[in-house]
Amino acid sequence: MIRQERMQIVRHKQLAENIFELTCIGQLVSEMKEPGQFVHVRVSDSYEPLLRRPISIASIDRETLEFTMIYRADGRGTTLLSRKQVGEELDVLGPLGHGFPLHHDEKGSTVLLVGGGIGVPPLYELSKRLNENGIQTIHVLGFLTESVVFYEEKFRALGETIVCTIDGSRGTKGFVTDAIEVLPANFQTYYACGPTPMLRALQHQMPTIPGFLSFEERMGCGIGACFACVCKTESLPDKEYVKICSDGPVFPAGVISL
Amino acid sequence: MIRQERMQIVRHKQLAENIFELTCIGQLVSEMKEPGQFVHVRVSDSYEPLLRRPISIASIDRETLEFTMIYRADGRGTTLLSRKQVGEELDVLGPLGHGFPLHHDEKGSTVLLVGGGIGVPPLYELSKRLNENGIQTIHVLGFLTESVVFYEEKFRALGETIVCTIDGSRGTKGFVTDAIEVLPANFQTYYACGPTPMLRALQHQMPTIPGFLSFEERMGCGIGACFACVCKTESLPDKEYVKICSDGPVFPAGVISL
Amino acid sequence: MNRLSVSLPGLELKNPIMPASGCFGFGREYANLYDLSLLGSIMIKATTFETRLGNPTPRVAETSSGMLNAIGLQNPGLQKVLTEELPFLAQYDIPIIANVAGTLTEDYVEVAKHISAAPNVHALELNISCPNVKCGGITFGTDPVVAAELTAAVKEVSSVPVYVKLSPNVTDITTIAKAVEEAGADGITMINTLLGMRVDERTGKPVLANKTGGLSGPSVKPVAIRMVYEVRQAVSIPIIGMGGVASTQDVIDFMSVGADAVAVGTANFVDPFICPTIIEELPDYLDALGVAHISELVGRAHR
Amino acid sequence: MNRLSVSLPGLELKNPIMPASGCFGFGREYANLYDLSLLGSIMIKATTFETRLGNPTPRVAETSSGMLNAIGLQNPGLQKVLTEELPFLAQYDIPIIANVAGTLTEDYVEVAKHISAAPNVHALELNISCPNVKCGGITFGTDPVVAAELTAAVKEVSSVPVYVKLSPNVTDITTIAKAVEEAGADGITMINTLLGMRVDERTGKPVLANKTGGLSGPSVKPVAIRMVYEVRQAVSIPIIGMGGVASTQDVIDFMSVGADAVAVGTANFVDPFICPTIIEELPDYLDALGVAHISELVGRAHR
Ligand SMILES: Cc1cc2nc3c(=O)[nH]c(=O)nc-3n(C[C@H](O)[C@H](O)[C@H](O)COP(=O)(O)OP(=O)(O)OC[C@H]3O[C@@H](n4cnc5c(N)ncnc54)[C@H](O)[C@@H]3O)c2cc1C
Ligand SMILES: Cc1cc2nc3c(=O)[nH]c(=O)nc-3n(C[C@H](O)[C@H](O)[C@H](O)COP(=O)(O)OP(=O)(O)OC[C@H]3O[C@@H](n4cnc5c(N)ncnc54)[C@H](O)[C@@H]3O)c2cc1C
Ligand SMILES: Cc1cc2nc3c(=O)[nH]c(=O)nc-3n(C[C@H](O)[C@H](O)[C@H](O)COP(=O)(O)O)c2cc1C
Ligand SMILES: Cc1cc2nc3c(=O)[nH]c(=O)nc-3n(C[C@H](O)[C@H](O)[C@H](O)COP(=O)(O)O)c2cc1C
Ligand code: FES
Ligand code: FES
Repeated sequence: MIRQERMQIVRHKQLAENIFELTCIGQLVSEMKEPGQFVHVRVSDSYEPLLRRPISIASIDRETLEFTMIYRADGRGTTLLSRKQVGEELDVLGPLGHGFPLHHDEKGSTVLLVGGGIGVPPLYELSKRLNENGIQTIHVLGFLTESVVFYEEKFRALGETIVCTIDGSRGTKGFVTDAIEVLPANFQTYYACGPTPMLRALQHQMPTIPGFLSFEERMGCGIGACFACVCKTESLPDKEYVKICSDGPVFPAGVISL
Repeated sequence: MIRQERMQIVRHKQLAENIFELTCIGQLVSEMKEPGQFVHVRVSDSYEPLLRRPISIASIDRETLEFTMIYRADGRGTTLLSRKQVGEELDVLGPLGHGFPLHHDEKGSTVLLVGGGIGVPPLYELSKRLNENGIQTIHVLGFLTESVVFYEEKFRALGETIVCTIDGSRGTKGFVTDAIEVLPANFQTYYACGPTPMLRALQHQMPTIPGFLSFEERMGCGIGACFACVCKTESLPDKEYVKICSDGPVFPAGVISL
Repeated sequence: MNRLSVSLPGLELKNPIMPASGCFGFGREYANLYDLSLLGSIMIKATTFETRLGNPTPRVAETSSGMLNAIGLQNPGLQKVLTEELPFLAQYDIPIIANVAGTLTEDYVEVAKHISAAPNVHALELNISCPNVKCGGITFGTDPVVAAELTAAVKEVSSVPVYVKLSPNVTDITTIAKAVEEAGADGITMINTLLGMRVDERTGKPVLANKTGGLSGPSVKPVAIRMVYEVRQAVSIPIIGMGGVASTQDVIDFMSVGADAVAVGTANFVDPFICPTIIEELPDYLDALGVAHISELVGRAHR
Repeated sequence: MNRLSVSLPGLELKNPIMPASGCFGFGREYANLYDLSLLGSIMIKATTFETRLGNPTPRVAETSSGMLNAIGLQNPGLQKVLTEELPFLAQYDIPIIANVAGTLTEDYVEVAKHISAAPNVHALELNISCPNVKCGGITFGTDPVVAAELTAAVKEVSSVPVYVKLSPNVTDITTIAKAVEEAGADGITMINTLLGMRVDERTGKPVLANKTGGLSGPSVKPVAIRMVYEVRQAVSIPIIGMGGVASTQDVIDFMSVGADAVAVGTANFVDPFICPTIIEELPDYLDALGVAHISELVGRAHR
């Protein structure tokens, strides 16, 4: 069930250049089920900025009722978010949308997780859960440059992890697709989150491998009511469009026109 | 000279119901000369609320470069102001306007200071300075009710102090004019700050005694450029109107049409 | 006594609060969050005769205390609204206001005829003011003669009262208001969005795929308040006011200048519980103002 | 090379930044804060033939990300502006744009004739769009024929180029823009304020003594950007853009949609140093955009 809650900030720290990790506690966490869902965060009680910001759930601890987001402080809203102090309250609406499927692959199989920039965070909870289910994960994480790399060790603890940067300042040089090119193709499925050009390239690169892609679009309501975040579909016979916020953000590869 | 400075908040405490005392430190204080001047405060870096808030200077310490304001957290802007923490910066423009004259009365004379509600604060610096100059001050301070009374002891330390509340919950019951009615008329001049109806009543009550009144009006710029805060004058031959922010806020009794 | 009840042509409202068209879909999403029967009414998303896919994305952009949208009337079309959406809403004890849109007069007439026959549709809202569609829509809303003709045509076929939704993008909104009143409108809803644009910081190009979009949210409230104030003096039919409502105080303000009921749009995105929260808070506000029934506040700015 | 210099009819500007009329008086107050020669120009407060006392107070009211004003063209009158204000400004090395207002065409013509002869007045800004005066002002700005006639009459007597300031309170701003261009306007300045209202929370009555006022500040920027974008496509004379500018980015945005220079109004009240701050920051912004001269940004939204 979707809830709105003024959650309490219990940890807030900078991970990399402009990249922050924010942990909140509250009942809302008990509703969080699927990795890949997101929350819609109000960064200010004022009308400026007005709209909520969609941020992926990066990890969930249902025992302590804590969850973590990782975000880039870039525009006005996320910069304000980055100034919030531990102990302050945060108005969170969530969990929203449909995440990655957890039962697509069988125990013992190997899957590929591909993240680009601030698309990396939701893959962390996904990887944890897949590994819990006995599925091996290979992680390919693409970043712009060394200074914005985060969670490398955390992913390494869960499985093979290849970091690549566009300028080569860390890991292999190039795009995630370059790294995948040289990867032994022993994975059954791929799961990806990142900028649309990356998703497009992946779908093009792996046309025959089942994939699940998490999309981004500018949002209004975040719950499916305003038609702000629609995407045209390729293949759904009954639906010419889907809403990223409520039908997604995760869709099987091939569904969304790219 | 008028300056704009991001001053540091060094003390901030609640004095009475919704009444706060805020002390800032900064170079700007060295420009503060006359009691009765005010500052124009930006309560948020956002555009909402947009405009600055005019607040009187309640006391000045040019040695420590600290000054104090006392304000009522009432509307949106002052409520936000009340949430500011010690150590935070505050965008202050000032000192603005012309305050009370310090050399109108001779050493040894007795004067009356009349404040109403949040009109009381500027009289505190005034009283200190007059007393420093060897002038005796009688203070009549009017408040709505006991819970919003502040600075009673501070004024008492400077001279005779009569507090009155409209509901009689503290001091004498009634308006400041009721208290003045029963006062021995041994003062040469009166100095007043408070709501316009109070100023009008005072001017009416003491038509033959010289007085100086501090006015309030909604402001835009606070420095005389926008013509938001004008008042019609009664008696200035060359000026049909004055600007509260730059010509005032203090005017001799009789100047402003009341 | 229900201190909040409001009686308008076709509409017996428990309270004067309703979500504005396009900001609440057909209610399904908010029905997951609270009981829709709490609301006075719901103004459903604009319905056109055929299915509409709307504009390309991005469709929204944030502005200072507001947002721009260029959804472009995306909706499943009359048939689906009649067979799927309205029946879903029938389970809630509220009258529905159906927002009707189109390109040509015939489109409006066709939709109005059928949708007004749905049992839970108690009023129509003629959307002659959507700034995000190429033809129709906005032009109807800026020319008093065309607006009046459309109103008359729809009145003829509608089996429920017809409210006309006015555009703020006009030189004199009272002319349009008077024209639709004379043409038989039972009420006015106002305002739709102000036409605006935002450009990308880096490229300087419009952020919205549609280039321009409709401005809504708290930033437009002063314009909406002024227009309701003006129209209240120009016509005698009821007004449902909207534009930037985000708090209980905003509702009081709209009623003060002459709105008989108030719709909440953009604020639903910021606080999805805003409508029930306002409804809950209203009685305390009435107490503070010393008012027994909310209708006493209507038009007090003019007294 | 001066990367910020802009050449407009009558105006050789060091940079395209100037305070908007009514938000800077006649410069005296800001002259206490910084050297006015830093500015591209100054648009002085509206000047009328006779002294004007303006509207009763309250004259301003805050709104979400904006403010309403109803000053009512208070100014000392043509004579004093000629003998006291303009000579004061002559000590600064900047061309002045004189904002001209009136009630009848003759008033405008009279003021234009004399004020355009002042040595430091390099252009006129015809204020046909002030929403806060009873007659004249706003009506000139909403009727293309009247606007054109006034423009032609003023052009005839003015010894400097004439810019016409447009009102946003119209159905189609391009019609007015085209009309004044055809009538001989040398440039357009836009936008003046949007007509709005705020009511008192307790009484429900208008806060401003004048009841309605002009909305300005960041909340109106999307409307202003859209209108400059539209007018840029409709006319070929230069545009000085304004409406909600409060940052260097805002200046870039206005130039992107087609403004040749940009005026800053309300933001001067929020940050009295905003104009020199923007001028100082602009070169860094040009660097970040990889642009050698600011004029390269003009109209890039249309390319
Ligand atoms: C489902 C989903 C999950 C996301 N998860 C994350 C995450 O885990 N970490 C993270 O750092 N970012 C994430 N994003 C992107 C994040 O929402 C934007 O970076 C953020 O909204 C930008 O806000 P701002 O205040 O910094 O920027 P501003 O420029 O102030 O934003 C202005 C407006 O544009 C919208 N906007 C701007 N950029 C984007 C974008 N890329 N996608 C959607 N809306 C945008 C904002 O929400 C706001 O309404 C996610 C986006 C979506 C849709
Ligand atoms: C010269 C001067 C000195 C002042 N000194 C003090 C002081 O020492 N302590 C104190 O508590 N108050 C003082 N005030 C009043 C104070 O400025 C207002 O109470 C305050 O601006 C209200 O802001 P808000 O955010 O609480 O209210 P809001 O309702 O959010 O204010 C909205 C707008 O109205 C203006 N406004 C509202 N009330 C007033 C008012 N009474 N006078 C002027 N503008 C108003 C605000 O500045 C703002 O622009 C003074 C006012 C003036 C003009
Ligand atoms: C995303 C969005 C979609 C809208 N769709 C419609 C619509 O379909 N029909 C209509 O009449 N108005 C539509 N509107 C306008 C609103 O109903 C309302 O008139 C306007 O937004 C002003 O109110 P607000 O400031 O409370 O949002 C839409 C507004 C938004 C923000
Ligand atoms: C207090 C105030 C006074 C104004 N006076 C005038 C005026 O005298 N003449 C004029 O043409 N515009 C006047 N304007 C309008 C501004 O010049 C400008 O067009 C408008 O405020 C939009 O810009 P902004 O959002 O940057 O303030 C005034 C605006 C304000 C806020
Ligand atoms: S954001 Fe409103 S439908 Fe997706
Ligand atoms: S507040 Fe602008 S002139 Fe006084």
